[in-house]
Amino acid sequence: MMKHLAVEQITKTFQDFTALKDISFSIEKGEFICLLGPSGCGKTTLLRILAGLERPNKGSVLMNGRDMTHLPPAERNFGIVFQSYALFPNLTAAQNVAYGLNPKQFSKRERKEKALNNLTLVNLENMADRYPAQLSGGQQQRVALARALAMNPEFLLLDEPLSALDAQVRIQLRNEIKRLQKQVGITTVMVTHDQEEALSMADRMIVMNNAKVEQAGTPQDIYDRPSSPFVADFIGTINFVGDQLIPNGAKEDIAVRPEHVTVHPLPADSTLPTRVESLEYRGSSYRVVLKQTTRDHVLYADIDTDTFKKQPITVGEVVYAELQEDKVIFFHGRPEPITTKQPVLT
Amino acid sequence: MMKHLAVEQITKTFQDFTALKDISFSIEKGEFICLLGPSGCGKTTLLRILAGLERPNKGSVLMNGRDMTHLPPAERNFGIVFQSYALFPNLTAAQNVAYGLNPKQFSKRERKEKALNNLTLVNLENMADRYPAQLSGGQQQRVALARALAMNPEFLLLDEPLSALDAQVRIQLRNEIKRLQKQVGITTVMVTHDQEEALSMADRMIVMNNAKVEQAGTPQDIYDRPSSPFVADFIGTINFVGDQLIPNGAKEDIAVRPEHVTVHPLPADSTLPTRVESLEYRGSSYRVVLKQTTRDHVLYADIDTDTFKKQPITVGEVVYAELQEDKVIFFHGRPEPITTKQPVLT
Amino acid sequence: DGNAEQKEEITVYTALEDDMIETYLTSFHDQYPDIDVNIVRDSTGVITSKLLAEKDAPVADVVWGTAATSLLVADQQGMLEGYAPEGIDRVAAPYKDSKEEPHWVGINAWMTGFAVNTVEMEDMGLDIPQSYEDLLDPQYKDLIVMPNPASSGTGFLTVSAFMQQMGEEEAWDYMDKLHENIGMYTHSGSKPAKLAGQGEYPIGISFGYRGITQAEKGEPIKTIFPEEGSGWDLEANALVKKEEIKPAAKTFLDWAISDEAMKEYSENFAITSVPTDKPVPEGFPENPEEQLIENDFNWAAENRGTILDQWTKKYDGKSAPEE
Amino acid sequence: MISALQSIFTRQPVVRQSLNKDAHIQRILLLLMLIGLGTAIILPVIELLKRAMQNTQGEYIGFENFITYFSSPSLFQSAIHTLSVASVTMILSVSAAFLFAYAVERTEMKGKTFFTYIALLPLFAPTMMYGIALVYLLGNNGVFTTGFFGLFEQWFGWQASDFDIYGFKGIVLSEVIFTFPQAFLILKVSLSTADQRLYEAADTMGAGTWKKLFTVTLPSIKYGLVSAFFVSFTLSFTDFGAPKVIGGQYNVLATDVYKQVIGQQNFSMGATVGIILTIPAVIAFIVDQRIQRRQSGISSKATPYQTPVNALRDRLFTTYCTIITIGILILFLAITAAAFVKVWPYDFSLTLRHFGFGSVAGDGLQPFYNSLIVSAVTAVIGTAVIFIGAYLIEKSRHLKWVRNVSYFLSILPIALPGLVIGLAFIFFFNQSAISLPFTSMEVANPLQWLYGTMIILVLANIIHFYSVSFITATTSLKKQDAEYEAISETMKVPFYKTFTRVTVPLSSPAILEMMMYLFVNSMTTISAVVFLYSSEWKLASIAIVNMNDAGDIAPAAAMSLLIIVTNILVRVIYEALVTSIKKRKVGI
Ligand SMILES: Nc1ncnc2c1ncn2[C@@H]1O[C@H](COP(=O)(O)OP(=O)(O)OP(=O)(O)O)[C@@H](O)[C@H]1O
Ligand SMILES: Nc1ncnc2c1ncn2[C@@H]1O[C@H](COP(=O)(O)OP(=O)(O)OP(=O)(O)O)[C@@H](O)[C@H]1O
Ligand SMILES: [Mg+2]
Ligand SMILES: [Mg+2]
Repeated sequence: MMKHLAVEQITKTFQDFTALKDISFSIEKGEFICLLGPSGCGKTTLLRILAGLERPNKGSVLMNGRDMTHLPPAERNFGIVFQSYALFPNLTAAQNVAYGLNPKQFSKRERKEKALNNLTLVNLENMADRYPAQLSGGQQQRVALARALAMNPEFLLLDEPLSALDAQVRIQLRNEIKRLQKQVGITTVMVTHDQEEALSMADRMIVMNNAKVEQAGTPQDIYDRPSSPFVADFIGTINFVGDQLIPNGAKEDIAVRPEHVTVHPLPADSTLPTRVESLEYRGSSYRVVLKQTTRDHVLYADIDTDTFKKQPITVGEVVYAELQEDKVIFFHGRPEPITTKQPVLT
Repeated sequence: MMKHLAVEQITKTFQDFTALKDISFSIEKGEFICLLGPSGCGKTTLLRILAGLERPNKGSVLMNGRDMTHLPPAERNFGIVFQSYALFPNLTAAQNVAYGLNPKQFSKRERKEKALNNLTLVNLENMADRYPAQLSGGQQQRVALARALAMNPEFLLLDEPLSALDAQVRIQLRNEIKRLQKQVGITTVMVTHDQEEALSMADRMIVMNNAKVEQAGTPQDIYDRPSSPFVADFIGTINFVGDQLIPNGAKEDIAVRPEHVTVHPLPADSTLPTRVESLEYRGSSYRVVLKQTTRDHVLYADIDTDTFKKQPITVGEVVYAELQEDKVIFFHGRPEPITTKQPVLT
Repeated sequence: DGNAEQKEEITVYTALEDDMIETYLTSFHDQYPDIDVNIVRDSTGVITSKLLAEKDAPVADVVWGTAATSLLVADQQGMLEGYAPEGIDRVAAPYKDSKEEPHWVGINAWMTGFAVNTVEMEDMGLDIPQSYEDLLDPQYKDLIVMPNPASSGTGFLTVSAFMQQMGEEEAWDYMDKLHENIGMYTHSGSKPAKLAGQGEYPIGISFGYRGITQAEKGEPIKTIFPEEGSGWDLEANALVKKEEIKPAAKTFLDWAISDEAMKEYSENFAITSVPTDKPVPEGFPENPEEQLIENDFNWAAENRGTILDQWTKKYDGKSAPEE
Repeated sequence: MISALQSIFTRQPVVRQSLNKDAHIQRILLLLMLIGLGTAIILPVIELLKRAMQNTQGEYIGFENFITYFSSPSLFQSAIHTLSVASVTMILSVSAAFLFAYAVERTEMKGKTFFTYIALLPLFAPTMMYGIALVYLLGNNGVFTTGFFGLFEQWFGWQASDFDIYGFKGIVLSEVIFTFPQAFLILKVSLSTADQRLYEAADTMGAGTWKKLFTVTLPSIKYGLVSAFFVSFTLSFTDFGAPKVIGGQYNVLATDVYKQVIGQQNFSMGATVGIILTIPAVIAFIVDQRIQRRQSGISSKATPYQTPVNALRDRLFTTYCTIITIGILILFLAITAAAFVKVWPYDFSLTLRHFGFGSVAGDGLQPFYNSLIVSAVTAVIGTAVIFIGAYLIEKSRHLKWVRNVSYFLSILPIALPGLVIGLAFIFFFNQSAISLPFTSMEVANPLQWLYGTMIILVLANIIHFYSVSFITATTSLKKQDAEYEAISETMKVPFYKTFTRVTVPLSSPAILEMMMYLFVNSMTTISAVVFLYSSEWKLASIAIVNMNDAGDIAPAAAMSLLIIVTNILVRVIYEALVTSIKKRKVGI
């Protein structure tokens, strides 16, 4: 099957350091992909290889089945937005947007018009004559977006486009980018290291770690069925409880999210006796840190404020934690000897 | 009554700009206070006035009833940790911690011992001989903390001590700071602009805006009973619905948090018909953006993932939003003509 | 203009004084308007080292008015071409190379003289020295300036004169004592006179002409020719050996010993290689030739290297002011 | 640096990209730059090394010249002299400059701009000028030595005294004045970037003034101090102008080179001394590279320094700066006076005759005009070449090894004293055949025609001042977003368009600074060009040395004055242009 964009076994090393190792994945037309991973895992490098700005040691990049690994950036059809925006400070917003439009191909009037159209797309038509220094961070980001779109690229690459912005502007721009992408219908790859951003924006996420792809899938897939302890831990908070549920079990084999830990005042079947270590108020919920009374294991539980108020608990109190059986994640299949209904309370 | 630390009608101007206006509050011994507010509202300036690094135009700072507005920083007995840590890069961790210990008062051995003790307090005893550049951001921050504590100050002032750190380190250090503060029992004022941080760490919060104190109180108080629309909006997400519930009502008079909006597939008493505008997956919950079908008002609702999965909704669908009556916030008292049970569906 | 193509250009290296060159050349330009003369003027040492440095690819066509002892060094490296300019017979034997086609021809001789600042001497209550012997008097301690023989032609001829007059041993002995009174050795031969003129150092061992012209400009300088006789050297001309020898170069050399040229030289120098009817310029001894010592150029050229080595080792730098 | 060089040899195979026109042009330019730098730097230096290992007859003799050098007492003494001059200069100059820079950056003293300009004034003069001025002031018959020509004695009964200015003292004084502005500039920059929070942290912990000085201030300018020490040491170690004029019999290495080559035609020994002259600069170069690498690890989140109020401190520093200012101004006054006075010190009537130069340098004002032309050409061509070179190294993504080697060659000249460049150039450009390095082959020298032309002077100046200009260009380019080129490339915009439309406009202040720097230094430099000038292209600075050699000190002063006035004028124009650029362009 011919994919819109396919990356095949890309490997990239810097001196003796391997930044990317056998990376393969593919993207459908019109998809919004988030490339997520901890700092230094190779996200930017991958994006630059897609754009042709960096050359891989091995592997290929296919576009509609055509190998374009050997093409220089100018002959691929990618629009890029960098974290730093890279707007030309001595050109106005409109001039920045029109920068890539070939004077041989478009008349001056056409270039101006195209620039304005693209600025209108990002709601900045009335800022056309401002210089970047006269724009806010969010506005600069949008000009960069308009500039990338002005070339009518087939793909849009975004490298942490929001990370330099304030929390509020960031959330607002998230929606703007999503809206724009759907409106233009452009296939987009966005790099981020913010899991919330990735979860909320992506059609599909690619989680990377240590130069490799850890998991690719929809946000729901990845949150609910992480394929590895790394992914589970990196996307949201997680309790690793393997060693608590299986004798001599590996701690990281079994995991459960804090919102799937419930707390009872009295012991019951398959509850763990714990002492409340600390309480962290978070507005709509409390994060409770529990320590197993018999051992030194810590367990996080999230209790929403309403439930908490009905049944308040205090630091030092002994409570009984229950792991919601159907939400427990098993990384290596459900082990035979034990079910969550009979936790080992050693 | 004699307060441990009291700030009375502090005013501070820079040229014609008023950075602080008539600020008054007081702090009990051993309390952990978070000073919260948007950028530029005067938090740092206030902290610097407490430390004696800046002189107010008016007002006074009292410590155990004693006016110390005019004392230089060295005579105040404050430990300070700056956002940038301000560690001396040419001194080792231990030398940094011992910096303020007077050679006349303590022998070389004593100073070394004290430095090590304080480093042990922050779990860095084995990093004593490292230079700041050889420490991670979080470790540097802890050295700065140890240095501030080494002088046995009566107060600890922290200016956004965590804002320069990674999300994960930040959360870890939050706990560490909280633990340390309780262990040493030191009265602490911490500046932050991260509401989550403030909610989870503070015994009491002081929310500032525009050079003034907006509200002071426990985190729960402030989240549940914000005294002004500003506070409500600044701490957590909020829907202002005054104009939807009262004819000609002021929008900002009545508010409700997204987690207190529930969504039903069928209309009922006091529900608002809305169309699902967009869905944002957040792991443990979905943020649903609803648009009232009859008007252009947007309403945010948070639905936890489990509930959502039982009753999935899709973009474009018409659903009925219910505001949990007991959670609705009225800023100017509950208005007579209307209750939330009879929303005005114009 | 039309005859621009016919213009010939020659490069002339010279160590003649800047202020002389312009006047001298006037008559050449009048006679040969089609020849462009490109003058490279520097001190004797610099001109010599330039010549030697360019041995592989000489730039100069002609050397004009440069110390004969230095030209002999270049000649020993085979850099000079023999040429007998027109009227060579008028030049007396001691003033030209002895070869059939002489490799160098002198134009004038210049000799050592002391420039003494009378104002400063009077201020300090000192006697004006009249002989080399007088210079050794302790009253002149640190007041005498002399050119460094390693870089200055005047310096070398003075030292070479000591050697030839006193014999080597004696000369070194004399110079050891003289060294006690020297305030500074200078790079060029005229600087001692200039320093005397400014009163910076009251006595400068220089060449006669220098002091005399300065006195004309109003500086309180008296020029003394030492009783024992003066060391001297020739300003000489030579043709540089190179692949293409320009006719204009020879024309220049012919002119350089013509009567017109000699007349100009005699304005500044008491002794020209072709005698003129001009009176001896004011300030010089009545009978200048008698002031000259016996001078063996070949001996001087041959021993130049060893003398300078020795001299540099003994005096250069050693007399640094105490710290 | 070293790791960059290593990486040249350990490259992994990389997928090849087809090359478009842009890539071809960039590769050609990169190779041209490498060939140019190699020819202008490496080949001459190799030639110099070869000469140092030959006797006067051109036979290979290994290190014999060095052995001769160190075993001949008078030559060896020059090395000791040079070391003493450089060490004392370094200490005096850095101390004076530190106090001055501290006054300008860390006090509330009035007139900071004025004092800054005064401190920079010595940059505009050739080093010979300080020597000449000192002779007029402190020479045996100088203004101060004679107590204003006996006036002091008349008025106050103050006796004339002997300063013994010719030699060590004179050289050191000149070198201190010469290196003062350089040290001042470095320290000023270091002191301007203090972290206020460190001072506040120290305050809250009760640290006093001295404790803060030693634990905060000095450590924070450590690198600046080290580099100020190195710069003043190497500059005074290699300077030729001042010892030439005021050294008297106090021989130093630089004048030795000159004497060996010019006086004794001993080129091998000249080359040998030249190499010895290069040692401290090479050490400084290596240390500096190391320090810079280590320094890059430290990130600073500094907040700007706020000067505490302290009137006494301000008064003390004002007094200090005023004294230094008077000292500097007196030198310039002395030169001005000398240039206009008829017969110093016997006839003080004013005259313009020293500005004629007719009777002294032979060519009237020609050397001055020559200097103007050479400096202007150096400024324009040098800036273009260096800026484009820096651009290619910094922004191209092609031919990494060429960029690495070129980078090294671009910063290497900072370790080459002018005299050494001059010597290496005569050796290389004046030979009729070049023997190829590492082989025994010889080819006819295609560059010999350059010898004696103006081009070789321009080339020597460009190489001599290459590194500093290169660093200016690189710093400015580094400040520009690294992604401009990437963005342009993905937008199919050719690199030269982005270069002219974005890079050059954004760098225009740096470009002007490079031009000014090259011009001013070409006007004043002597060391490289003294071996390279021809009669047609005699320069003003050479005329000064020649006139001074001939004892024509007043015209030498007049020529110095012309150079200074020109340079100040150029600086004023530069400041005006920079101000107008900053005002006009919103984006910059
Ligand atoms: N030009 C280079 N030379 C050497 N190493 C490099 C180079 N570029 C990147 N690297 C290294 O490759 C690894 C991956 O870098 P990359 O920029 O792709 O990470 P990233 O995932 O984008 O990280 P971040 O979230 O911090 O931006 C890093 O360890 C980085 O240090
Ligand atoms: N020295 C000063 N001179 C002039 N204005 C100042 C000075 N210091 C602070 N301000 C101004 O006073 C206001 C309050 O500053 P402050 O640093 O206290 O804010 P903040 O609440 O700490 O903000 P942030 O969250 O960004 O750190 C800001 O508008 C700031 O620009
Ligand atoms: Mg990245
Ligand atoms: Mg602040």
